[in-house]
Amino acid sequence: MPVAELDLDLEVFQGPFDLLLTLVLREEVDLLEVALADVVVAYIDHLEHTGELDLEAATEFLVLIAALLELKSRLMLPAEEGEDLDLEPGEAAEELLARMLEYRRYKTAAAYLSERLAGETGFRYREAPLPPDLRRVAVETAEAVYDPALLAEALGGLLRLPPKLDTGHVAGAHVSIEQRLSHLRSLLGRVERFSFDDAVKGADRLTEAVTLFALLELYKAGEASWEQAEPFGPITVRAGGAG
Amino acid sequence: MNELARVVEALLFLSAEPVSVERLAEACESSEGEVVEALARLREHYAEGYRGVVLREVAGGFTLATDRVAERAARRLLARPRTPPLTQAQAECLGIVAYLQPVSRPELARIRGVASESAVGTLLERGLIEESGRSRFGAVLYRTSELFQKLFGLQALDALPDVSQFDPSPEDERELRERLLKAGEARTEA
Amino acid sequence: MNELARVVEALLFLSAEPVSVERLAEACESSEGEVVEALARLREHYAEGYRGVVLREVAGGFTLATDRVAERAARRLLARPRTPPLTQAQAECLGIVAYLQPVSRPELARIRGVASESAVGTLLERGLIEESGRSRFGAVLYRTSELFQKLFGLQALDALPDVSQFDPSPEDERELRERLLKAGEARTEA
Repeated sequence: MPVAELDLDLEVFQGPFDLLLTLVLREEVDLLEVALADVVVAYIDHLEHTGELDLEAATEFLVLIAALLELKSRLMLPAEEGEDLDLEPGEAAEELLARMLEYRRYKTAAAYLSERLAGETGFRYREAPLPPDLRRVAVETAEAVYDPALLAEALGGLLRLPPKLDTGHVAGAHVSIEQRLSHLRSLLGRVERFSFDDAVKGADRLTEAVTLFALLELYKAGEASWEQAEPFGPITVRAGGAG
Repeated sequence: MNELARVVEALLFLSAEPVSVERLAEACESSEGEVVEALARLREHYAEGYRGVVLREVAGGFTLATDRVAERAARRLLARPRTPPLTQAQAECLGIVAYLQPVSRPELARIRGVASESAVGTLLERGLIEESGRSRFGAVLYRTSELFQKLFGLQALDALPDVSQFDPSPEDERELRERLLKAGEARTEA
Repeated sequence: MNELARVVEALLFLSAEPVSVERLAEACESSEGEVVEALARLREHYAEGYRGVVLREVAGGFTLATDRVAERAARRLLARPRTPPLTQAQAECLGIVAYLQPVSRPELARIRGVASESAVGTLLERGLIEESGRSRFGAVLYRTSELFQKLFGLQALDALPDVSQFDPSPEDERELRERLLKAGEARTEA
């Protein structure tokens, strides 16, 4: 949300933040009666609510609120004793005047530009794309920029046959319980205990499943047992029956 | 029309952007003096009021554009308006950027007294202003684009009238000061 | 030049495509006869050999175009030769055309297993491939251009590198075209 739309609900003013500023600059709201702290609180609330900080928008807010604070603080300073009020309108008023004059300058400049643009209506410029031969390299001046190997490489890729859809299942059938049994037995023959993960390292899911099945066979035969401290935790396999 | 003038005419016809004398000379392998002369010949051919196309000097270069005489028919043929007018907010932002460039959005807000996000966004989108680095405090700075000069028929940025010309008259200033004084007195009395 | 001729000139100037007499008449709110007359006047102004811009009647209507006299200068001023890296799709299409030329678009699609309009369009636009007659079935055939050889630094087409070094199954002795088509079919089915 842009700073301009920050919605304010103050004692003397309800509406978007940037309307407040405009009204103050144009003397339609008395700055002395505006509680600026509430404006800041509203902005911080808004920042917390949206949870994002747009730096550009935040800077804009800071510049505007700082200008307001400065104006207001000067307005609130008591006029010095014996100061001739008729001759000294106060710095705040001077500051306001300077800003209003500056704003008027650019408001008039804006009117000038709008008028100038209107006066240009009727001059249209051509917006056609360049002819094709100007959009490509001229044969006479062309230099080698591409490597021919990239063509051979692209063609090599196109020669690759896609993997056959069914091969996964067919290959899976080649994993037999006998193979996995002998794999586990050879492991048990070498070490006293090992983790199941190590036993199926690098294997596909089907092999894992068949290995687990083979482990159950070994357990049934009293050749191996296992421990698992918690569900889905690591499984430690060791030689010999349970207990 | 001699050959150089013919070539210059073709280049201006093809180029989407105004072309400077320097770049024309380079492309034609001629001197800038010769190009200036060729442009003078072209200008005779494209004298305003005689042709459907006119030779214009904008944005630091030369370009061909259609004459106003064709505006109605062009709108019917191309079915698109030329350039939509600017809103007050857009015109104010553009004025500030044009005169103070490079200028940041917070600075725009300070002068206008209102946040200027949406107007700046539209000006960027329409290509009238463009980013131009960042200020010391990290705010994006904006400047006017070449398109701005082209669409506003400006030969260069310094073709803009002096900004002091837009200052309120001494009478306006006096009147404004008196109004503020009255407001100040009212507060003091209160 | 009367006002109608001026307006017609402006319309042709603005339009990137040829404009028919009918559309010109409509835009100018004039009769086609009047527009034809205006075009005749314009033709006098744009007589070939006298100007940098000429009036041409082409399929679809009338158009203004630059005279050849400006070609070299236009290239120097405006040419933006682009040779960005080829995308995978472009490299595949170009590879197929280079090794199998001439090759038709349907055949390209069969080998790649996907339609290849956009890649072929870009290769044509950049001048890397060009049309080369039609197949027995009426499909446009493509071959590589002279520009292709220059940009790939190839003395001749038979200097193309051997595919076998990138070939996943080099022992397959069948002809390249046949193998590419077979692999393409397999891809389409997969």
